[in-house]
Amino acid sequence: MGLLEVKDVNKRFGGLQALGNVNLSVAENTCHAIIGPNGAGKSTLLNCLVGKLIPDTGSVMFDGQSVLGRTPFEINQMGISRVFQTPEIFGDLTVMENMLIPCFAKRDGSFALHGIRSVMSEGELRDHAEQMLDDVNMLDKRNMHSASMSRGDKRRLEMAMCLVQNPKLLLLDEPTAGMARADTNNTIDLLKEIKEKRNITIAIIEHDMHVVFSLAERITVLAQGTPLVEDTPENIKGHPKVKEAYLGEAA
Amino acid sequence: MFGLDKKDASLLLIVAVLVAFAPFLLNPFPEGSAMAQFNAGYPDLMQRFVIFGIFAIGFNILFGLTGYLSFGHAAFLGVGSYAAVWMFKLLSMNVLPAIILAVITAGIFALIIGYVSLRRSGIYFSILTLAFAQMSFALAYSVLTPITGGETGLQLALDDPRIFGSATTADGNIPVPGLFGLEMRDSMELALGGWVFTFNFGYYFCAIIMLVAFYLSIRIFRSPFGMMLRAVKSNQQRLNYTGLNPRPYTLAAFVISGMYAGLAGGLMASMDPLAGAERMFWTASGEVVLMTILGGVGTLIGPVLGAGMIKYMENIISKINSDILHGWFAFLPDGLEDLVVTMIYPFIGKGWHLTLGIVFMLVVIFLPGGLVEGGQRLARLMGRKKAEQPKSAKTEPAE
Amino acid sequence: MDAIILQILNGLDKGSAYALIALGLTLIFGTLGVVNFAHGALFMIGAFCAVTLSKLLTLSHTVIDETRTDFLGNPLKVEVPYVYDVFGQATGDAIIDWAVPLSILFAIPVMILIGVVMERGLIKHFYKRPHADQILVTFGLAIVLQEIIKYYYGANPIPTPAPAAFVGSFDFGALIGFEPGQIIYPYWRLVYFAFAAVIIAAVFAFLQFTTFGMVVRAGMADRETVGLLGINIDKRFTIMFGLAAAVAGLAGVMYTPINSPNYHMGMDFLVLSFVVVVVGGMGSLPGAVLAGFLLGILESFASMREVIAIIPGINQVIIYLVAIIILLTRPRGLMGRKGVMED
Amino acid sequence: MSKGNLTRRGVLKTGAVAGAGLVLPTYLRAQESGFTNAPTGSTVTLGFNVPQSGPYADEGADQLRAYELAVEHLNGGGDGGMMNTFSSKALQGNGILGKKVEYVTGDTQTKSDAARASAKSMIEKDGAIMITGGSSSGVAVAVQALCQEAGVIFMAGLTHSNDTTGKDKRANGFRHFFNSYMSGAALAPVLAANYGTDRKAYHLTADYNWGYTTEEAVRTSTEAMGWETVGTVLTPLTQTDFSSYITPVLQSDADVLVLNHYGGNMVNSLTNAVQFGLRDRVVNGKNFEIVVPLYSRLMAKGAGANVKGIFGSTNWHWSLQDDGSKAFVQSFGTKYGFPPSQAAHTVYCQMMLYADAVERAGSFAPCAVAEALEGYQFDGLGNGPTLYRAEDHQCFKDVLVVRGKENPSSEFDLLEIVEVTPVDQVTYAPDHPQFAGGALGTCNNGA
Repeated sequence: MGLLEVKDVNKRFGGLQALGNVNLSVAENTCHAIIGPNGAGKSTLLNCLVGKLIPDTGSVMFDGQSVLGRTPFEINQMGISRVFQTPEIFGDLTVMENMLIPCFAKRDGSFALHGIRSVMSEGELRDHAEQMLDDVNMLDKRNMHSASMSRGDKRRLEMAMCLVQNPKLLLLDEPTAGMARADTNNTIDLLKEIKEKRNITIAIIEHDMHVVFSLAERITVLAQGTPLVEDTPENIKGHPKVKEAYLGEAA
Repeated sequence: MFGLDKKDASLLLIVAVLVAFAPFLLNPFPEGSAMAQFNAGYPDLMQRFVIFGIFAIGFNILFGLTGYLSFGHAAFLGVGSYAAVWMFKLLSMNVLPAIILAVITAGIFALIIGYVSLRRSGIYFSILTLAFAQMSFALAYSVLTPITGGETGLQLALDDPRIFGSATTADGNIPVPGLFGLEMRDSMELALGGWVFTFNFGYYFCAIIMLVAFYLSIRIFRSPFGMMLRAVKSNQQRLNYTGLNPRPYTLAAFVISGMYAGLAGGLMASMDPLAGAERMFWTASGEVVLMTILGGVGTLIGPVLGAGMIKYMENIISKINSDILHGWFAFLPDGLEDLVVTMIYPFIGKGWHLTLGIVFMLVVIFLPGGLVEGGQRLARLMGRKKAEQPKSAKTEPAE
Repeated sequence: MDAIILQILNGLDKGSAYALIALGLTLIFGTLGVVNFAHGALFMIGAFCAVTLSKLLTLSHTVIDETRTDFLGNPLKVEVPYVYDVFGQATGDAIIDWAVPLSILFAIPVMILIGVVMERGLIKHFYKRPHADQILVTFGLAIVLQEIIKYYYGANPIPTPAPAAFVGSFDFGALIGFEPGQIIYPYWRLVYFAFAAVIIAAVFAFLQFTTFGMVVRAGMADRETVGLLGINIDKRFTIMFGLAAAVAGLAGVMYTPINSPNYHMGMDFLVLSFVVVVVGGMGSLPGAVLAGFLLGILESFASMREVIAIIPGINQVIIYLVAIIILLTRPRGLMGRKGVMED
Repeated sequence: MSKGNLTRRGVLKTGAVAGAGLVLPTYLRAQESGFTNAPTGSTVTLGFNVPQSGPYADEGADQLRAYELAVEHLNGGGDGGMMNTFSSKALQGNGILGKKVEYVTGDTQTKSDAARASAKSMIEKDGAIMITGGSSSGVAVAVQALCQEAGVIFMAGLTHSNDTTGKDKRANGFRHFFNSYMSGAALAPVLAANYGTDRKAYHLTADYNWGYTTEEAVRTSTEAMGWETVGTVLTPLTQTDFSSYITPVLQSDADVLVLNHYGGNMVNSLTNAVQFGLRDRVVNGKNFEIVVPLYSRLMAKGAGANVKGIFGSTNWHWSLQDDGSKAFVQSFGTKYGFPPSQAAHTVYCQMMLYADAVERAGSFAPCAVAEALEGYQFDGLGNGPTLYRAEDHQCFKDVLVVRGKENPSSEFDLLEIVEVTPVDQVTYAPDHPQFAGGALGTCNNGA
């Protein structure tokens, strides 16, 4: 029984079968990559996991509980954090404030009316957030206006915001999209470090095979909304069906 | 001090001092002098300054922090006034129950309207609030006349029950609102040389409440809740995926700001026990938007400044008529005098709306941060002259 | 039955004005992404174009008539319009009589000019600013415009009648078998309806069948792509703004005989027309037109005595009520595209 | 009367000689004069609170003209206007009680809040001893209540609702203008005489207090003449296009349409009604007629040719030929170049009546002035012999029934007087049901 169990999920948009009978199992403490050509349904699947979309049929179980019908914030409270393809951070807030918000969410739940207490008086949470910032080497930037940072820093901040919640499952949506090679390698190192340090389960959607093969322990290949194969990276590399799917796309 | 950091505490202190000495500060010109026209230190206007300050502070908690632009906030002010006047009619002329009921009623009203309106955001939210407020106005002006007094407004009468107070005063008049025997209109005048300063009990009562309201708003701005509200404005998607539900946060902000409006309405009724439906018209909601923007949206003190500026224009500038103008420029040769008066007249006196519109546009175009930003720019300009300070990237978004 | 037919006519007539204003509002929103609170003021300025022209046409010199006296007992000063001197009294009267239709010719260039100046001078700088800022600056502009008009024309309504040829009513009922006089409708209101239909059709045809319109429509769908194609979309958008201003202005010109214009007529229509746009769907031109007529008809029915007897005050709130219901149940409006400001 | 340290409007005054830092209570103004804003110097300040922005701004402007004229006359300038024809000869042309009249102006914006704010500023800041003006009943009632509370006299401007001197009457407030009841009582006989007693009326009524009282008044009066009311519909204040309210009239068997509208509402509803050809209709064998209970020349101008032949009532019209009216029109017309409106006339009268009452009372104290006005009979102000009734502070005088003129000779010559209804016909008992509820209370000197 994996941490995340997707069973027979179907999703149609009008005449388009976006997902057809998807089955997926992500085991605890592994890094599981989902790859596939454009339009394979990777993003749709991800959206079904986090509550943005509801599958037409099938079930999605996380940690023994169904996520279907729950809103994104409820699913986050269950322990799933998501990193977006383009960094989604609170641009009007400082880096430190960006970090504090997930800390509050973790401690107080989805809503708490602390209207009088001062943010400054939350020593414990602040220490926690600073620790995390230190882990991603951003402590010196904590008072910066987050919108004014570089894209790479925004990405690191977003990742830190997800990690500070100590999620059971971290979902990464093309975390290196549009990055230069050096940055990509840095990200890979960061993710590896996180994984080793924190014993965290990661599900990653990625185009870049270099990233996938450096990180993933299991790989699921999606094509036209259906999983083709699921296997270890070594086996996937030479798999004829995978080649066909990617070549088919190229042709 | 009071759980505020040094900067906020000194801001609060400055505001408290300004408010306490307002009767002096607003009456800088001696009685009877030509400039006395510009004095604003009389009770009614001073009360209005602080009451609309409260209204704008509350509006800013919603608009400044969450970015939700409500175009129907005056409805809560109106509801608050109606509730307060009804308390005066039914219960007693003590202002405390009236103000408390005003806040509660406005809060409930805000909860209902907010619950529905906050299901949408952006322009849709604005239109929804506008629609609710316009409905409130239209109904209050017409079919609800038995409750609201309609066109003439809800006012006190000699035959009101007032179960905990006397229906009439000893000399056969309607009693006036007060606080345990002290009447809101009690005033003390101090004449110093040519100056006359008026210290009005009602003003100081409102001023203390305003300071409390201001203090609370600082606390809200600096609280986790305030931070969440700014996060709502900044990126709702991220907030959702961070495990936070934006809806109760925005609703709480909406209700709190509605209660501020109700408080302002209750105070207005306490200073002047009449509630009119025009208070709820959409242009009245537009006015508080103007105040907040003029002063500086999202800043702590801006809304209060904006409220003061608009009320000053409405009450002082609008009263300058052509005779007064001719008086000012009498020293000029006749033809020139007429010319100058003709050029200025469209903008003041009855043309004050025009000036307001122009000032407002200029602020939105050039000073999106309002008067506060203007002040900061000025200060920075001065500061740079003094010493070439290193440019710091540090900005305080909520200052 | 006849009552219902009449209310539908009323609704269509009111709807014409709503639709015309909402059409311009949507054009601006759809092309430029700007929420224009000054659009009502453009409608009002259009109406005052008609007022101005009729004032210009009746520009007079005074002749002292010794045989009559004025209210103070002095010899009466008779105003003789200059057009009498040029065209003679009969033709002069006819020209003055036709002032409103003539104003169309006057209003088109004026309104386009105002629109272009507004866009280049002000709105242009607000494309990148949040909607709230756009609302605020155009709201300020609306106040300024209406105060200027009030300064020059006063606060009271100014009568601007339709040409004598359009005075009176058309007997619809007789046409379809009712008793004469049962279903009658004023000629000018029918003219207004027809005029609105022509303008709406013209705008749609313009967008549908010209290259210019095609680019604009593409721009409405995806601004960046069109920009990438190297088409100077900004210039076209300026023209669109002028066009929208002209549509609002013409709606105002033709409206003057129905209700005497005053300086705040724009604000009176503004809130309503926004509701119309939102109900129709932000950015949807057919939606704006449809919602305009629909709300006009609903408003007319809600004002019937029989309806008010059941729900008192419904005539006061019907429009807002409909807006609230639509927004809550179908946020993108009746015909709005999915995903356009749907939230 | 001691309330700790705070005494109502107590004044602590130090002479400049006494020096700063030493604050000595030398005297209390309140105890000295006994009323709010007692004039101490050689001048007296009056507050003119008129709409300067908003839909009634033009009427407000005309009122201001009349006020300026009245001030000029009271101070001995100009030709004296109606001071010469006024039956009381107490006014000397040397100001009021020898004090030169000065004034401040405020903008009511035709909103009760704004009106009260500007009235308060005139009382509190400028020391106005009397407030006057206004162009709507909502404002009049609101300001009247304020003046009662503050202890100054309120001389109402244009306010026509029964409530002003009915359920919302106040001891410190006085109304010269006529009211809804009087409109109905004056109109009904004229309507009966012209249109017959067998008529079916349909009312469109503005959905607010003034509309309600006017509809009630006209209905009661016309029904007493034998008319039948077949329908009444309330129309929203913010309505601009009345077509959907007018077409049902076509469907009913009504042969008279009564438009209980004022201002922009009246202009639009009348214009729309004429557009729909109501005036060309023949119903029940009779010509269809339209009635506008409250006419104003400024509004008639907005409706243009549509007013022709339509009956209504008005407080006063410049074409009246009595000495008072002629004198007023002469002096107003000479100064401004056009004839005054009824709004201007009523406020000019109010100024004269106030000044005269102060002279006769020998004091500015509101209670003394009120006493001088109560039950006061006068003449020469354009409406014939008039009584300021003590019970409700309403003036009782002749009411004009007017009709839109068919061939106006100028833009001011829009109405013709059909009948001057004698005062007896429009007088009612103070406890008349239309005026029931409310009480004057006692006059308040404030201070």
